[in-house]
Amino acid sequence: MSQTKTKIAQRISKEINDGDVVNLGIGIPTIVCDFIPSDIEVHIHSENGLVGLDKEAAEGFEDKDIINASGKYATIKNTGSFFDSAMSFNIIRGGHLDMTVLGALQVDSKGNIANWMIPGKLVPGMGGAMDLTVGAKKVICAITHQTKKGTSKIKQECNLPLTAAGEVDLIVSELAVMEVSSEGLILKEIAKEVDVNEVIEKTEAELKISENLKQF
Amino acid sequence: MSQTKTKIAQRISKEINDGDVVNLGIGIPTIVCDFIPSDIEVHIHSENGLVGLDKEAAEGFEDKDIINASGKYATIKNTGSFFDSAMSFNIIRGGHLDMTVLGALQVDSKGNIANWMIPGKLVPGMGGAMDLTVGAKKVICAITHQTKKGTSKIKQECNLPLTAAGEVDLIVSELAVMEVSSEGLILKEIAKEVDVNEVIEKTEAELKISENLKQF
Amino acid sequence: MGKVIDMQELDKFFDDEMRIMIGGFLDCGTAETVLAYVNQLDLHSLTIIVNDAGYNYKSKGKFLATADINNIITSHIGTNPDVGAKMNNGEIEIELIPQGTLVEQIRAHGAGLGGILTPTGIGTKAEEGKQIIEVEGEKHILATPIGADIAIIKAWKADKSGNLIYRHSAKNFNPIMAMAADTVIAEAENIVENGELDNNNIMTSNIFVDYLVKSKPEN
Amino acid sequence: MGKVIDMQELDKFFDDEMRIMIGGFLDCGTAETVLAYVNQLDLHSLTIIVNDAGYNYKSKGKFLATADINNIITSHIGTNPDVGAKMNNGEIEIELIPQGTLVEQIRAHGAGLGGILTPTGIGTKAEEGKQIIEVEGEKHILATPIGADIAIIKAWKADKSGNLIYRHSAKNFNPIMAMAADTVIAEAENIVENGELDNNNIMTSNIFVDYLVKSKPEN
Repeated sequence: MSQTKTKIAQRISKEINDGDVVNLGIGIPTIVCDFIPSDIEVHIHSENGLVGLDKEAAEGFEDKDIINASGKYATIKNTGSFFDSAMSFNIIRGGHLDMTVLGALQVDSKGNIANWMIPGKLVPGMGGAMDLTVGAKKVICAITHQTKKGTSKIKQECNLPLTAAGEVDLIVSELAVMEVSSEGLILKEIAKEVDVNEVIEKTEAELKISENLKQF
Repeated sequence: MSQTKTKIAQRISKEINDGDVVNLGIGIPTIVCDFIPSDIEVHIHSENGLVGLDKEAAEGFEDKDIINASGKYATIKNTGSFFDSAMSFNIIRGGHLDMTVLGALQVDSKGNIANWMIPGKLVPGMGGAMDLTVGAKKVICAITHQTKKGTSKIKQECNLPLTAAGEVDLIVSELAVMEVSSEGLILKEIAKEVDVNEVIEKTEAELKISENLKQF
Repeated sequence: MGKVIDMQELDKFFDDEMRIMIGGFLDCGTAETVLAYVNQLDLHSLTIIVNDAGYNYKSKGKFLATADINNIITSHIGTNPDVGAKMNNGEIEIELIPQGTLVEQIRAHGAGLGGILTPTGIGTKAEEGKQIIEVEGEKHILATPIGADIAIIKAWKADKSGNLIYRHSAKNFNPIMAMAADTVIAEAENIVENGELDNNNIMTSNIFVDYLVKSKPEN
Repeated sequence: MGKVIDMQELDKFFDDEMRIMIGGFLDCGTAETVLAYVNQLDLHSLTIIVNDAGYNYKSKGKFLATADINNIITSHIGTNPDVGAKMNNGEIEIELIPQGTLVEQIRAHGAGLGGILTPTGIGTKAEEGKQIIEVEGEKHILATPIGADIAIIKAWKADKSGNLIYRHSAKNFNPIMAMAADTVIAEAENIVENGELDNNNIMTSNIFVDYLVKSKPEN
């Protein structure tokens, strides 16, 4: 696992509070799990129909009827439970999730997020992502700061089709933690490895620097 | 039990086919059950959340968690099942009931039915009756032909607040079986005890006499 | 803090003018122990959401007949003459809703829907004051969400984490109301250790349930 | 006639141009035995309603990749490159719907609702061509019912009368689709005698299920 991804996941794990009900998307969000402190109890929701998701199943212990939303064999805590997809999305859309963490192709200064299609190129579909972003109380976007070609994924305005408009609350990359406010993005924290100017340079969106800027 | 009610219930029981899913309302409809031939299998649905309703519970064998929609302790067949009220009304409204049998204060030539309030006098509420009349494939109104004061309950047009507009398919009283058609009520059967003129006289609604009039 | 609490701790969750949902169909699946306790708190101007008004002499019906209630949103009050009398003398305002619509409105709140379209009630008083929307030439009533400050529900078995299993026809409105209130108080006949319920049969997840109270045994 | 049938009897229920719903989330809770059989019937111009397109090399994904299909109504096809390719070359038309909306549309059909209002998708492509309805100042998409001619669902246990119990995360779309098709074919891993299921745990009532087929044991 790359250090970049680990850094993002680790920082996001600090947003989780005892008792929270959390949905973790595919990719970086999945590994957030690994950094949740053992002294707090978190209910992991998986949109395919369970809450109380535990680790992936060990080899030889796979149960064909227990998978996570990525299709991997999983396990469930002894206080977990299963339900149909209607109930699963009632939980999501009904505001019963304290937090969802999603990856994205782009995210922007207005809290818009794009993660489900690149016109003419890639159309996987939105799956549960549109419901998750609209429904969860807090939406965190886990994202590498730039594309492999060095383009900022933190846009002033997304140009890919949106997953949701204005729903993202917090953006965490390997370089920065940015809060979405009515006045645009507020740079709250920067990675120890970089300085503010480097972050500003690598970010397409305008950043307001928090008076209380921290490192992570 | 009065002979009048028995006669109505007995006649209605002949409308039920093998395999039907049926909801029986309070009053006369409840006793329809007693006349279903033992060689056909009928699934009785009760809107409080079960299907496969069987007889009332024998004294000493009441289970506080098994009631019918009238609140009486009931029993369930070994192929019956229980569900919440949302599912119960999905069954009703979703067209999964072959038939519902309801009592009424009035029913009319257009298939309108009124059974949930008398303004200024009695306002019990509609309970599940509006869903049942709209949702069931076939709606049978079980009704004594006249009020105790001798007024016809089979109206040209209901003057009490409706439970549903144009949903009744068949009206069965102790005197007559009437089908609701686009041209009004068709008198299909008359009770052995009466002649056609008496039925016409006691019915406010206009009746078209079936060419194939039968007795019951 | 655990979810299993003593009855006396309930006081702090309740206040005047609250909207309270009560599960049950007639007396089946109603949290009688909690309701009896709540009824002796000095609460005023409540709004109650409940399938039916029950019987005036016991359980939820007694609560509805005796508590200080401004509004009841329900599908049926015919079994409770005291509530009927209070409606007639203007003491309680009753909003009657078809049962299938009522349960969907409660579900819609819990499910984050803006409402549902139902054909039930078209051409009747139930459509009065409602927005009518046509879908494929058929008229429907737009029924909007109904939520509450508190839901008082009844389960058969609970584990200490708040997972619930209901029994037989005592399910009724309980699993739906469990999704639709800010605070959900579940009364359970049995409260077992975590892990003792078969998690394939849990009907309400612990994430919905805030507090658990044990039913007093029936006398 | 009993509901338990042999695979060969399935032929007569299927026809060209049918709308078919398939339960399951990826491969979990999918009626693999029935699908493999249906895939070798000579069916044309199907419309499929399914949560996702699965994997092209097995189970429902193989069916979607190889059967003669005109339309797929689904929330996600990213796991099935063959379906993606058929979409790109115009062979299959894909209608993408947010998963929570899709399941509610299927439920709405089964529940006799004219539709539901959801905030999901507002401000995105998902709202294109949809009726937008405001409720209390908030925009919602009107999502209308989706039904089918046949639903192919998967259960863990069935009794001969057609009552179903699903297992763990294999529930997903199955209990919802069971309400929403004219003919419901359930594949079950175990088919037991009537009375052998605990009727408190039945998730789909026998009144919804038309035919039962036993799963072939996994190789």
